[in-house]
Amino acid sequence: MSTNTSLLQVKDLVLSFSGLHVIQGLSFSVAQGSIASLIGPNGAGKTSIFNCLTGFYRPDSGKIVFNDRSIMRLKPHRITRRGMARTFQNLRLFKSMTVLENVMSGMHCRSSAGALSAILHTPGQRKEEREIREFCEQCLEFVGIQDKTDWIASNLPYGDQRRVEWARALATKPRLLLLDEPAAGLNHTEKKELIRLIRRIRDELGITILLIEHDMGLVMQISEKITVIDYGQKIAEGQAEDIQNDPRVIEAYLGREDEEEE
Amino acid sequence: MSSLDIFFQQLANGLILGSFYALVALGYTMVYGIIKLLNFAHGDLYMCGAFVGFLFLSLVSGLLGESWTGILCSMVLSMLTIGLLGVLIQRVAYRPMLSAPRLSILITALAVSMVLSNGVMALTDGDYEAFNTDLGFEGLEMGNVFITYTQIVLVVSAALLMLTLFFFINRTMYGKAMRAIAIDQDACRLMGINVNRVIALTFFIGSALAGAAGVMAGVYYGSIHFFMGFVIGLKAFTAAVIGGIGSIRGAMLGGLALGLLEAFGTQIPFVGSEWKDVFSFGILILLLVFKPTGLLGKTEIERM
Amino acid sequence: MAEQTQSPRGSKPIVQSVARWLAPQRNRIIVLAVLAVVAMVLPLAANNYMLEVLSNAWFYVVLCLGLNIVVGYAGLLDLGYAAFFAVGAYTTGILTSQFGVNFWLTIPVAVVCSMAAGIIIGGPTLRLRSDYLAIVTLGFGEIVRICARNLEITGGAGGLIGIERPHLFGLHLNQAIHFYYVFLALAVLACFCSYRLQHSRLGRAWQYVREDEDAAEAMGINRVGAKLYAYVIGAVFGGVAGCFFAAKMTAISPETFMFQQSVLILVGVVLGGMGKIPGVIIGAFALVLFPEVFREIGSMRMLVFAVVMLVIILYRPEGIWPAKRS
Amino acid sequence: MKKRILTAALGSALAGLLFLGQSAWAADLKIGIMVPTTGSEATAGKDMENAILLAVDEINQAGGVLGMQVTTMTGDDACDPQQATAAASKLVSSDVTAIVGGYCSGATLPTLKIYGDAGLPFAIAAANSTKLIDANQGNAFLVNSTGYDQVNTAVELFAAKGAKRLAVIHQGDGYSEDLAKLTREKWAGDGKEVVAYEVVNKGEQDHSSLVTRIKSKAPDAIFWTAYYADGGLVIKQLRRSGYRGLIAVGDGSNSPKLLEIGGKATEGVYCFSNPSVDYLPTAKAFTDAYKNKYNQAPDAYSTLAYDSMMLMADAITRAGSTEKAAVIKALSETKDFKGISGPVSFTEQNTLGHSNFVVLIAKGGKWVLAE
Repeated sequence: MSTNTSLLQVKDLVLSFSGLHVIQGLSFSVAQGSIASLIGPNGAGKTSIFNCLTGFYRPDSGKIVFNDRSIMRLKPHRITRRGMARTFQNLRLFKSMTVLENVMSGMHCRSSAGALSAILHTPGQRKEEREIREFCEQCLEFVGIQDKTDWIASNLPYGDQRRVEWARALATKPRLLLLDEPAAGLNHTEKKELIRLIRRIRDELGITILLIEHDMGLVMQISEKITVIDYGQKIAEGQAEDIQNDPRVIEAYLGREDEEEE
Repeated sequence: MSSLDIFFQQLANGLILGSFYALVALGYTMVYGIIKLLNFAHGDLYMCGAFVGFLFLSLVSGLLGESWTGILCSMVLSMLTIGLLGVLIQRVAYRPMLSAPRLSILITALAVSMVLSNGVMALTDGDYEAFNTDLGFEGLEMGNVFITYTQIVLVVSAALLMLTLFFFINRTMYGKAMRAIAIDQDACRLMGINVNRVIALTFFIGSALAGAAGVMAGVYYGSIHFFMGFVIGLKAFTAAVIGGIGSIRGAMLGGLALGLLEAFGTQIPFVGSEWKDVFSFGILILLLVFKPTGLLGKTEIERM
Repeated sequence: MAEQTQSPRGSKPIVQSVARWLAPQRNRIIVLAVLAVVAMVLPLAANNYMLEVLSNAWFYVVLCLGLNIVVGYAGLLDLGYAAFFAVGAYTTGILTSQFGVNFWLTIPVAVVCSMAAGIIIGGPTLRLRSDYLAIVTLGFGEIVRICARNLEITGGAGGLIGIERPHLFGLHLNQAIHFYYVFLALAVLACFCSYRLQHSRLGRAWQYVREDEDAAEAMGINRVGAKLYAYVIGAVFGGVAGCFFAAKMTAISPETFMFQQSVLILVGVVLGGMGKIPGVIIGAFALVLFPEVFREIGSMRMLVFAVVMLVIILYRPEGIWPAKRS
Repeated sequence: MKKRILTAALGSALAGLLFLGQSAWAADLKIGIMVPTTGSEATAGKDMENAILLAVDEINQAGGVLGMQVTTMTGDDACDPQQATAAASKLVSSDVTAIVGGYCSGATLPTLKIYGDAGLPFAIAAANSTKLIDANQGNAFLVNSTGYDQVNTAVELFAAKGAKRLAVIHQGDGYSEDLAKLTREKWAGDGKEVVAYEVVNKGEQDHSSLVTRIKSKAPDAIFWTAYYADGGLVIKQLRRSGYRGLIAVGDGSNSPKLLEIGGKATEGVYCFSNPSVDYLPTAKAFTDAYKNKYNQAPDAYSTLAYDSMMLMADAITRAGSTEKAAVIKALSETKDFKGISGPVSFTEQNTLGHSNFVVLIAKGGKWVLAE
């Protein structure tokens, strides 16, 4: 597979809420098989971009092309079916369900059994259930929590809950995985594991990755391309070292980040 | 009657009916605005208001007579009682459920409604009570259009109540607190607003208005029974949605709009009165499907 | 429901211990077998009154299980469920009494009609938020009832009379005991279907949507589609129950399908415990037996019933039947 | 242990049901009373029950029927079809000899099948929808005149008062719709015009827009075929709007409550009524006995309920046995049985042989016989 063709292209994206422009003519692309990052100060509109990409917000204008087809104005579940999966900034697990059941939600769009076959337990339905279960167990094994399949999700420690979210996203068999601040709330060792996991997802499963992250170290370490946005506009784009040295980024982004930390 | 006469008579009918709807709709909209609860029991508070007013009127009628003085006095007492009943319901049934899922609190409201209507049914043996007053049928006659003084007084008092509420919401600290809580409860708590007290006050005002409407209905129509809150509760909710639920002005506007719609709806040729309710429910459903924010409501953006 | 089910307050020790004892599969099968035998032989010892009451209870089990799919599984508050029940009852009533169609042939027609009703009602409205949905379903329920009352074909306000009672393998079903077994069989079928659905891909989808609509949507689940599916299946349960209701009563009128009927069915679902089959069965039985047993207290009984319901919701929001834990 | 609790619970529930169902005494004659004692029509139902129990007292004091003392058992139909079938099955399984009662036509209708299958003689005291005639299996007898008779009486009155344009309003339930439909057919059949045919929703209070609509059609007479509670409101609003023509109400509105709710507006309103205590010279003794026993005045359907019970006792005596078929035969052979509401004979359809309707008028807050 070639790494030069882009899997996702965003062109002139505009989003506004009752007159307030959140995204103003943003364009960027993500190459097939790459690990890309979106960064920017708080309130720059990063999560809004994710919500536009995954269909939760309806952009005013612009173009979003995924896998050579427009996904503008598609419903979120259709976009997932096309092969784009996401995780949430603040975990959105199905809290009272088991870990396995949580992950099985991802397989929903890759299976098809209906009411009648469920009631009759047709052979096809039983085979499908078995496949769902097996694939989900593989996903859990991949993220490393195969020993907790029967836990209730809300009883897991935070780090494990994150893993469940990843496994759940992987279970949708995506081509592009959007990670919304995957390192938030993780400690140093967990972050290291996260980096390894992200690389494995790309290398072993061939899934392209786009992430939003605050942890600069992590972003610089794994991203092959970084897009910097502020006030809903792109202010810089390139590889880690280019970004680090870009005066506009330092001014608009790092400066303010320091202020915040005081 | 000429068709112009019919038009004006139906206009008057619609405005009178609409002011009842508006009064009850205000309670729905205030409660919904502040805690996002669809208070199914609101129509029953209206019903309780009518019964309490009936009780007070028969108590004070010896002293004050069954005319306007007596009615006004019993209406004030009924508003107080129903207001307190509303606060009690909020305290006992809704406050513990505020953090529970939407579905549970809706069902709680439904249960409260059942308790109220069945309670009154048990007390009254399910009977209709005649709410008799000394008010006559005298009124203004303009050609074929006829409006009684009672009707005029009722519409004016409804308007006064609504105006008072409007100033209260817009000009006082409590009113500001109410609007603030509707936007962000946690922030208000952090700002030192006694959220529970403001919510209780909202329930008090909303319920008192329903109580007032109940007494007015009793006086005007002359008969009360335990089931009278159901239909009006439903209609008032429709009115609140038409106006945009959560909006005070919307509830007033929606109430009048629904009253007029129903009045003129009866005149639609070839469609008998038996389809009247299909007509108003149809409007409600179409509105919810195509413009859930109503006439004056604001679009909410859900944060992910 | 998650926060609620964890709370121990108000849970009676006896219920808990029964539930704990029921946890192993073996014990559950024993109880099921005992209950099945009791349900089967009960009519032999019962008089007509008891049979009437018990078949009514099984009938409400079917209705409550149907509504449970909508409310309990998919988490949608439906206040107009009687509409589907009405669609089934009127389909059978009209076809048998006015066109002389065989009762058994009316069932598939009723299924199609109630599915259509489910799609018509659910299609445009299921995108709405839960509290709006409650009102819209209420409105639709009333519209269906008013149509039944106004139309010529439904017999107007007087309703339909002279609905034929069906034959089954040459046996004319016209005794109370026959209908006891008919409704028992329907209830068992409803339990079976509910169980299978709950533990299927579809059942999980409903649960995802109920717990977190946005996350479910992000996982590729068509939120509106899943809800519509629940709505339509719930409608079919109600429709089929309606067919047999019409056959048993032989006369139906719009008064049976008032808002209060919808509320009653909902109360059964909530009382026993939304989403839990044994809970819903207990709820339906409580619904029917409570007023019969407390007939003596007259007009107070609905009040007592309402208060009990309120107390249960406040102190035991998960219903009489305890939630599963792990 | 747990299992014992479970079985104990099941057992006691069963025992409770059995206990409720069975309470038969031997050597007595047991009559089932089916009336609504709860629900919206409970007042009328209790009044009927009182009248029947009064009749039973008198029968027992006079030595009973065929030497047996009469006992009763009441089934509450709550004016609801579903509850009515349960109540009817309860009565059937309690081995009653006959059934007396029936107030709401809608609730009585499905019970005809149950009593019919059991072959029980059934004297329907008040319910009188024409649908009951079609559903009757031959065992039920309508002691009250049916809708057909009432329509004839009504149409005669309207014609006598010179009305040409009639408006009919009902309430969307089986009974009042039936009456309204029959009136419309009859009136139109006589070549006159029905200018408005409307429905009022039960429980709604504001009918002003409907009133305006009706008034704009300029009817000479308005016929309200439904019940008193909403009837009072409709009449009040009609008069308030300035309508001055004739208003008449059906027997469902025959209650002092209508006058109370409608107040002054009801003055001069006509009402078609089954013969009730106040207008029956023969009922003096009954009224006194009723007042004496219950400390309240008897209501509209008490005499019919009383007559039905007396008729049933008479039929059993004439049959000379409690055998159901014999009692049914004796009932059908009833010839001018002297009830306090008038003589009772039955047609081939088991309906009352002649119309028993009287015309009342509201005067000074009271119903009195009209000329």
